[in-house]
Amino acid sequence: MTKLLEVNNLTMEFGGVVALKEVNLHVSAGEIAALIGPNGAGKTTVFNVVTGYYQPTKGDVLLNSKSVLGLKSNKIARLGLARTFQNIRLFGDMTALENVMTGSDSRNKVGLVGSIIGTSRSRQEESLSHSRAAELLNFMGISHRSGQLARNLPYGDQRRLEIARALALEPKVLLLDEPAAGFNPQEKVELGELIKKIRDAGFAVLLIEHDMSLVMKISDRVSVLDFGQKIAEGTPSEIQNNQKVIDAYLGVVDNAS
Amino acid sequence: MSSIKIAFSKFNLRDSFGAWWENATKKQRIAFRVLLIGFFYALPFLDNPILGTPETNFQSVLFYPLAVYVAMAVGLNIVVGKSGILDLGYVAFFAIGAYTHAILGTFYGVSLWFNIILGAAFAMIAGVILGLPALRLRGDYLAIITLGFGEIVRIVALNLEITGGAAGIAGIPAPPNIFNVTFDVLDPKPHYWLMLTFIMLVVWMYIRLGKRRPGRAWEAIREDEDVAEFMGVETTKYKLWAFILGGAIGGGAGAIYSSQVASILPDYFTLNVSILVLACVVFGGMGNIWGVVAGAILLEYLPEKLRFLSETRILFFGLLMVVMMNIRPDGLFPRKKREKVYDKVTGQEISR
Amino acid sequence: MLLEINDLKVSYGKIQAIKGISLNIKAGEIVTLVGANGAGKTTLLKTISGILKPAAGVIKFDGKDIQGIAPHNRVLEGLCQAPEGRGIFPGMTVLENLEMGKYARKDWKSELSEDIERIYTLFPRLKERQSQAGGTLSGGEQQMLSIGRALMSRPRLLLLDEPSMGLAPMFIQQIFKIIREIQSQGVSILLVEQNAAQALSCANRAYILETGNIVKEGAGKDLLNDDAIKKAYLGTGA
Amino acid sequence: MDFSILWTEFFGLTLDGIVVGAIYALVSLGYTLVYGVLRLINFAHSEIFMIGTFTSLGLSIVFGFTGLEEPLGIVLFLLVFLVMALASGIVSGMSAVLLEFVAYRRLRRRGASRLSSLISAIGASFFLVEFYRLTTESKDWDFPRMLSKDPIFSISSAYFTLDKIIILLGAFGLMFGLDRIINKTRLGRGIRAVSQDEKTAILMGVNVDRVISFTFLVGGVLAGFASTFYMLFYESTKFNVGFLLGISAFTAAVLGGIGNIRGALVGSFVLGLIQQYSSVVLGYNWRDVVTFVILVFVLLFKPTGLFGEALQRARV
Repeated sequence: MTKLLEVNNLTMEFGGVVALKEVNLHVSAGEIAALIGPNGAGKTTVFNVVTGYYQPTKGDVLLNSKSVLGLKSNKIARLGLARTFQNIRLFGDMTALENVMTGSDSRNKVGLVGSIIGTSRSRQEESLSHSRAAELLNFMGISHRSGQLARNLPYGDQRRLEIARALALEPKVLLLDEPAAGFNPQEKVELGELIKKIRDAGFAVLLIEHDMSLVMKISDRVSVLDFGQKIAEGTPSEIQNNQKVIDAYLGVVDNAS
Repeated sequence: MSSIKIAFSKFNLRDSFGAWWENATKKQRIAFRVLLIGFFYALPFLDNPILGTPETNFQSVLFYPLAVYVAMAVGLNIVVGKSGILDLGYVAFFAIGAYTHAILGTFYGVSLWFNIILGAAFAMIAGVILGLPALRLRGDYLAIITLGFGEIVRIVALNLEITGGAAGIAGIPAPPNIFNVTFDVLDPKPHYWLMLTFIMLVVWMYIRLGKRRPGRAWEAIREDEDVAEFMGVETTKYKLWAFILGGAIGGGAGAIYSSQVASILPDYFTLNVSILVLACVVFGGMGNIWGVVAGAILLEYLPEKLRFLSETRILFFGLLMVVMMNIRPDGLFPRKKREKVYDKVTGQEISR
Repeated sequence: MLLEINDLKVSYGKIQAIKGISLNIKAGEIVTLVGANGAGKTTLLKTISGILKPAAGVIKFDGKDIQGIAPHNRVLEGLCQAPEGRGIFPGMTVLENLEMGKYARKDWKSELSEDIERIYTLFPRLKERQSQAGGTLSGGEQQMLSIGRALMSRPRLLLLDEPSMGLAPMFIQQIFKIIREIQSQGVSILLVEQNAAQALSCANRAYILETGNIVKEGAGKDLLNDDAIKKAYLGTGA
Repeated sequence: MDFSILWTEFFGLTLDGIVVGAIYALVSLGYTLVYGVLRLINFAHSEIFMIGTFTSLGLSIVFGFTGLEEPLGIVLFLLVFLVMALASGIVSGMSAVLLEFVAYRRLRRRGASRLSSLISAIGASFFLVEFYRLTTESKDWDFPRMLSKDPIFSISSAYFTLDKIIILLGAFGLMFGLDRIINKTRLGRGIRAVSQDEKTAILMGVNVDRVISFTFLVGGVLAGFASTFYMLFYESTKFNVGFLLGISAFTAAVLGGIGNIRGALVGSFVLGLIQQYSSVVLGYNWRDVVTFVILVFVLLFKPTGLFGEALQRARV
């Protein structure tokens, strides 16, 4: 399997505090990879480095075998890395459809003058963006929300809209940051199905999630971070029986008890 | 205080008009547009005790400050309202346009028709020079830098020979006649019509942009710049576009202005102008073009109409900006946050 | 009853983070609240400290409803928190950070050196570092400072939010030893932890939280081997 | 460009640069302190300074010193000057507190955007300038010469006059006082705590509203004292006196790293010197352009200033 996203020996320090230490990760085509770990283990930091928001202290990030280090976030996004956010960050005053269309901005080429004049190319791009966005909303099961303002959407649909917006970039790898946060068990099951559907549509997924039952059910491969270091990697069942992982989550009982 | 607040929040002309507009037929809409545009072109002839300004020449008020400030407010709205970039030096672009026509028109005989375009072009160049580095900065730092830029342009005009120093440039030519209409210092009507045409062109452009790619990108940047960047939106490029487009509009307006007033001096281009334009945008409703136009008309017309206001108007504008931000931060006519209906397949908006 | 919480509900916008929690703490107890990320633990502490406003429910401290008391005045009532992420003032020295613990009192300078000595006895490491800037301390030292600073206010109830987070195992053991020592000095403790094993073995009583609800309650050591714990953390498959 | 004057006048320019820098420093501290606690550029701070100059001027009129021909004796002068400085400090301080209450507090409580707060600040600034323009009839107002400006001694071209010495001593005294307030008093600690970590500060019992009011008070008082020094040195004021001085002081704060007290002091003296040197080299007319260009360059190449912002905020 081709590795779409590779993270090699990634180290990230903030003013002397080591947030990530020589982390190696990868996401291959057609898989759902999960990144788990206790609070403060550095999971979101991985996303922020990979998407170019932070410059790592050491290490490299490869997308399609090419380094994306030092590129601006928008450039990395264009190259095929789209993300969602732990605490939903939609454009609240724009409609759901407009939110998704923002995600497809990078696929358009028409400039300022072309937009003013309304050249045929501009019209083509616009109508394609519109229909693509409508299609994606449909894919995520929220086409009935297309005209509503993002801020007025119910919580679960906001999460779905965030994913739709990211998919509009047609990414190689989709980064999901705790997509199930705040969901009830039923919604989590539905989300799991949706993520599988996204994978089957040809997007590789890297998932940060705390809900273990969800992670274990849908992931092809799980990596575990603790103290900014990768302590384990394997199939869901391997991870669940890995003593290091259990210790990381539940803590070690010392002889004092 | 709270009763004032309630009264304020209940007053929403846009909504009731918007409801009418939503239900209007195509013919009704065209008729409304024609009537409105006709009304504005006919305004100079409607100098009567109700509309007219008793102590100043109504026709000349229509050009300056009314039309001039509407044009600038519409331009600044793209920057501040639509994209959320706080520009406190907008007057710089206006001044660049004004001096372009003053210098090229007076000393080199270039016609205003070229100078409007050249003024806009020079303003855009200045916008690129300032914007490329400055637009990377955080909002409040950017505000101070633009303020500095506005002052630098004025001080440079004050100290250069070609700009005539503090005395400025006089005898700036008006354009030659077209269709038997004489452009002249004494008769402000033709310049008013010219500025009105310029405004309509700009508004038309703005509406088209708003519905398309740049408009969406600007809104996304205003709402959350980081996220826009993560979504592949080239935020720096779009901010620069907004900045230079706003600048070009200021430059064009400046060229027309200098042609009408026939003489300009650096004192016309102080920070006050930038702030007054900003007040128009904020008062009307950042990001809503009709709100901004209405805001500029109200703020520039009332002081002329109510004589007692004109001496103290900046005082009131300052107060107004504080009160507005505290009570109605989105302005009197906030930008529309209305829901839309889209076709399920094409995703095109369906008008009701 | 030192702290009594009744049917508390807290929301962030549209997400209900706490869906009706009731719990209590008796004077002298260590009570721990364990659960996976996103279960609502930190939200609960923030609500007790007054940083967040509850949508419904009552919080009584020492029999008194504290809803009307401004967050900054709750320290004077005897409630003090060592927040998640430690909340060290990075530009203040260790000593100044400790002194901030007494800020709530107008007479903060009285008995200041006694209080500081008390903290230094508990954390000798802090004394060595007393004139160093808080931001330059290691994670474990910052955690000590955060707890020490909260103790400066002489609280009756100490709220600890994930004191073991991001610490090396050696430090974690030390921190829990100190927590027990603080209890022995008569301070009650509400301990929010992800490190369930440590927290449960150290606490008198425990509540297990899952997505905003209490799913289990009992003596700390009894819950240690309960399946509910594994389920709350590792999912149903475990 | 004329560099020869720069060499002949070097010591004189340096002395004046330090004196002007001392005045900037007192004003820039106000920007920096408020930025520290609110993350907001207090746009109206320059007007707080302007109010101070008119307070000093008003007192000189009340005392009947208008058109004074003979300077006062040193003891009487010091007494009068102290009263003026205190009065200006109090008036400016109270104005700053009131400003925060009217223009910022509601917005802060509602968590309004920075743009809204900044526009409110600009509005407040314009209101104050216009109010003073209308009430002072847009005139230049002269401040009487209450003190002889004959040099006491000189080092090369640097003529030490009594006013310069008083300003330097006074400014350094105030800076020392501020240092004590910030580092030793309870509210001073509160200012530092809020600017470093507001949430934890609340948990420690810091009343953030009160600390913010106190920050404005301190900044305002310093600006008030600075305004009296300014009047002593320049002997004239006008409704728009705050604008350029405010820009200079703000530039100085940014130069040193806004939010950073030490940075504001260093930035002020550096800027004061640069302005003095450049005004003889390029001509006085270009002095303000130089200030702006410095501001632009600092922001572009070192956005957090020479010493860095006191606190870097993490995002996302």
